[in-house]
Amino acid sequence: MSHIHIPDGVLPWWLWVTGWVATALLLGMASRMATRTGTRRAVPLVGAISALVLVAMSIEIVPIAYHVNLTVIAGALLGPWLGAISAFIVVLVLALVGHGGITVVGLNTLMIATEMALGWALVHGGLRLLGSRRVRPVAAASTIVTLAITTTMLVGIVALAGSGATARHTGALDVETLEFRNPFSGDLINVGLLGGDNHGHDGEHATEAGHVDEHETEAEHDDEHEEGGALSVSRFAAVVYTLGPIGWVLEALVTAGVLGYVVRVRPSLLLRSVNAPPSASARVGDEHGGR
Amino acid sequence: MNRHTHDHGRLAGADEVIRISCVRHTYEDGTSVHLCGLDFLAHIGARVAVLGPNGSGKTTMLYHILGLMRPQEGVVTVFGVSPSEEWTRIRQRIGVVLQNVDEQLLAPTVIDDVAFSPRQYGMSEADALAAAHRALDLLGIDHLADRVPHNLSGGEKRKVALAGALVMEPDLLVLDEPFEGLDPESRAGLLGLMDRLAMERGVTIVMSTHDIDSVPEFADYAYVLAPGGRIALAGTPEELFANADALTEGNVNPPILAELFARLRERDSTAPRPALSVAEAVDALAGWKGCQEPQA
Amino acid sequence: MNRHTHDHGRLAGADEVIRISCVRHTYEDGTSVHLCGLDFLAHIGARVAVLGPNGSGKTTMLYHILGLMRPQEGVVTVFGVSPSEEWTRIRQRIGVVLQNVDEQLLAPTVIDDVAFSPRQYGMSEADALAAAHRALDLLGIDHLADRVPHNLSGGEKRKVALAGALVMEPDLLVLDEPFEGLDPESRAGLLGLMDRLAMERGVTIVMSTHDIDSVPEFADYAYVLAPGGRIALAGTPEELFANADALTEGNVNPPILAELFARLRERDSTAPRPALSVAEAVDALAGWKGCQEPQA
Amino acid sequence: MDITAVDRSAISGDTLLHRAAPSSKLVATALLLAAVVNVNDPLVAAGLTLSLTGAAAAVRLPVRQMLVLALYPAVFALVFAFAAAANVPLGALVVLKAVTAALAVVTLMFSTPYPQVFAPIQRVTPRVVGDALLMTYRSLFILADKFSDLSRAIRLRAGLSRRQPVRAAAATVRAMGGLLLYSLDLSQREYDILHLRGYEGGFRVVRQRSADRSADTAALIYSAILLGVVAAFRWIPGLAGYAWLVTLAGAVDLATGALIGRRRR
Ligand SMILES: Nc1ncnc2c1ncn2[C@@H]1O[C@H](COP(=O)(O)OP(=O)(O)OP(=O)(O)O)[C@@H](O)[C@H]1O
Ligand SMILES: Nc1ncnc2c1ncn2[C@@H]1O[C@H](COP(=O)(O)OP(=O)(O)OP(=O)(O)O)[C@@H](O)[C@H]1O
Ligand SMILES: [Mg+2]
Ligand SMILES: [Mg+2]
Repeated sequence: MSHIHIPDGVLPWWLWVTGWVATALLLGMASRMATRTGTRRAVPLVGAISALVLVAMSIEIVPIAYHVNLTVIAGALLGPWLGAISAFIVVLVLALVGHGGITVVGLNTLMIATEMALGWALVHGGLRLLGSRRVRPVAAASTIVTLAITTTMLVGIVALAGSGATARHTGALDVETLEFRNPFSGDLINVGLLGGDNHGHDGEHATEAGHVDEHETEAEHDDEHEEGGALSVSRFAAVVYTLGPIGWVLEALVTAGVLGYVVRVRPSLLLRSVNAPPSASARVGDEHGGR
Repeated sequence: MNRHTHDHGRLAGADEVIRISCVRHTYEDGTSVHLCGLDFLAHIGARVAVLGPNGSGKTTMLYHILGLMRPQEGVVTVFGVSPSEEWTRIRQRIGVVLQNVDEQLLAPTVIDDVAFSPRQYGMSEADALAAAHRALDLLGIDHLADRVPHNLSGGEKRKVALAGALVMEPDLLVLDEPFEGLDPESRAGLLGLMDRLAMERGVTIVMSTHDIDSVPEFADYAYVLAPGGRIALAGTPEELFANADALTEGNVNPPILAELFARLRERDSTAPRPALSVAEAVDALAGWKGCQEPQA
Repeated sequence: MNRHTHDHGRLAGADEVIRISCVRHTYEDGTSVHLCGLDFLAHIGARVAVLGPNGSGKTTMLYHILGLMRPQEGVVTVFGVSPSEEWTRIRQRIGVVLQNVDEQLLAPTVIDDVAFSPRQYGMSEADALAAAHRALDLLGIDHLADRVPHNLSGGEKRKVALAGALVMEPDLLVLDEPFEGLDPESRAGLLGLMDRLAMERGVTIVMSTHDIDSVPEFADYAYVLAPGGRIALAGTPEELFANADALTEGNVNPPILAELFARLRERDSTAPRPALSVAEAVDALAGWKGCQEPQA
Repeated sequence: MDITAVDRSAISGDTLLHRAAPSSKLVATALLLAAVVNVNDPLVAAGLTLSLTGAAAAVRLPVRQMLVLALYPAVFALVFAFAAAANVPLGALVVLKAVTAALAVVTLMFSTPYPQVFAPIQRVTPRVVGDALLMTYRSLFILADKFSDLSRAIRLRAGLSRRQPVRAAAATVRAMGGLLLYSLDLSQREYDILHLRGYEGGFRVVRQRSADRSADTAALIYSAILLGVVAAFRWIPGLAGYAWLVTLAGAVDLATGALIGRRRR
């Protein structure tokens, strides 16, 4: 997930206020579109998928603390409008439980909503084109393309903000530090998948410390930056585009794995929405054939 | 809000609450449940148990009663209307607790959850809260009002869900395996409550269960589903459990006491007629020992 | 693998599989479970039931046996080692089915799921599949091999989970409420299977349950937890259920038959001693009546 | 990000702040955020951070846990600061802003049950959004339980070993697929329940009233004073030289806060 980690009160106020305004407009439109299929259907679906994304973000896939985001999957299941709502909820909950960045909730929502909408369009377009048997490659390719595009968007925002040092992580790849790290040190759920039982957190603070150290050396390069001035968009972009792909590939593998599993176990899930108009993808949870 | 006026004029009897007649449901994967054979009927104030092995279609049947599924064949009527089509007309009269209670507590706090339906039905805020507190009181859990559902124990969750189902003072209560995971004491408490609801308020109760031993205590009438959904047997618990062979055919084990008496009779034809509660059984056996006439 | 030696040697006898001694666990929210009072012991080939009301700590105790929790106080040993510290040393010898079978099925098909552990332990593909088929056969569900676990009925899911637990031919089987949601027939089938495992293979079985009536059939030995985790009572089912008062104190209802005989005795002191299975009860009652000599 | 810890403190805690009305706490948090956005002197910012921590300690909130949470944005702020800030004081300002803002929000979340925080948000957002927000939080706990069940099962069935990271990862991905299916089923069942219980849109939450008026007043006045100080130092140029006094005051706040907190214990 593209997630701008910018402290509160640092970004120019016009930028984050614009973010909030745009998000408000987006949410207004999204809720109008979503309620066409019925609020009653949308509410539990968005709730469950947003919760899933939040839980997934706290799961470590690789011991080096790579965590997934599932935004492409969430997008594919929710469609663009419900996806926008879900993006807002996910970002807001993160900000409220100590992730920081309450003021940039607007901007982050826009980023993730875009990611979900792209994921939806690409996965469904790809499946329509190639058929459901190719769900894995379709999912993987969609994820990579989606992340590449949102990363470009991020570079754009950075350029707008006029600061070359916007930290960002794609997947959990922190492009600034060239390393993978898990931002959710105290995990949402206390399950150390690979380590001992309830004592998996100590090691992570150590990586955090190491993380900081690396920046001290890096900071020297950035000394030429003036406050809020002299952006190094080109350098930022170079770093993002050389290192981002590792994160994209990991996310793509996970997305392909999860969607592949889902299609094998319950084929109707994606297929139905492939043939349905966009708004109908909101009815994906409908398994009982009743109302 | 108790509607005890029995004006459900229809073809069928005036006090008929539910009727299910040869309903078929085919799931997406092709599994078909055909609720046919006998008709399922429930009358006002009756406590009806639905028995049957795993996968026989108990939950499917309850979903039809609740209008969550539309019959592809056959007829379902509840309070004289088709629940899948006119649910809004009858929903205020029906309280529901399904199998996964955890997922049924949707509101952020217990009191909000119990007050959920009254508010949605447009009751004033004060009335809704008053109704919610009454329902909590009825179950003896008013102290939980401000708690958050995910911190409750399984038994407490079940009670809160039940309070949410009772808050509109329904005429019909539908419960899917309400005893699952409950210890004997909680189970006895729940049985007592259902007794009171049926006796004092004339609430019709339909419940599915595997807990055969509590059926005689709880139910006035029971249906047994065979695999595939066929409604194979029906009758009062006494009638049903007296007929051990038919039960076994229907793949339902009779309650322990019924089995005991049936086998005793095989051994000794003077043995008393099946008793279904421990107290009755003690009387019957003591009487039998004394070579008295078994009480009817 | 048959260890049928029944010399319950004291002090960590050679055939002691599990020992739990005054273990305390405090959950993050401050709820404390103190598994003290009597020691919990399980010997090779024994079938041990853990009883107790909701929230008394049965699951907590099983989690300690499985090394999922580290005792903050007291001692847990399984096969002579501390499970929370040396789980990898003993895990191949332990099969587990926890309460929610749904979450224990991990693979897209049944056969993959059952072959999960063998593959993880590095068995060759052919061996893993052979072992999986053996386990499915043992449970009589080889026909399900290619099905998708998510579409199975509750009872079938439980059997698949059990096959997954048995595939490594464990010496110890730990089951948390294995009968929940099962119909009587599946339950009887499961009981029979556990009997066979214990008898033929000397597998030690520890299981928690609310289904008191099946305890005499299933268990050699039972422990009763009181609220808070205290291990209040222990004994063979006969010993336990003869003592109705202590049971009621421990908040456990005795089985129906035990209750019947206890009440019969109150009424008439010549009544026979409690029988725990229907067959025994019939014999006892018939004998009492004086129709026949009770068989020894 | 340990949601259960936040939730536990919010629900079972009993501090002065728990007794204040959620609306007052929201306003106070907004004032504090305004202060954070406007503060432009690292020494004043330090004073802000210190006195906020002091206040949390004084009412006996679990300060250590809260600081751990606030540390997460601090790490990212540090990244930002090293890259963007021209000098050390400015870098320090960036970090302090991040920590203080996070601390303000975390203080709110640690002392207020989530429905009371979300309900006001729900009132100003479209129905679907607000209801889905409340539903998300409820589902979060159900799913988290589910996932810990899943990973427990994987663990017991030897799915996770350090020696086979690829297999472990594959098993985890499967678990996630299972979780996805479960959450879709969950949403279906929740939909059924909403339907059965007559949902027409619009969850309502009983508003929690203040249990102690003085707590509301204290929270509001306290944050207003902090905002006032920040504003004064921002717009009255003559004060710049005295910013160290604010830091000092913050330190005194922290010390007294810690003392009061300990005394009450
Ligand atoms: N969503 C579904 N998709 C496909 N088949 C289903 C679905 N739900 C139920 N079934 C099938 O329909 C049949 C009836 O299921 P139902 O859940 O009604 O049984 P039940 O009597 O409630 O069983 P249990 O005692 O296990 O709860 C079973 O064969 C089951 O496998
Ligand atoms: N994750 C948890 N956090 C806090 N308390 C817990 C947790 N799990 C269990 N408890 C508490 O610990 C006690 C013992 O719970 P446990 O699950 O072991 O009971 P049990 O005997 O298995 O109950 P049941 O028959 O309902 O399964 C209960 O009071 C319960 O509320
Ligand atoms: Mg069912
Ligand atoms: Mg338990």
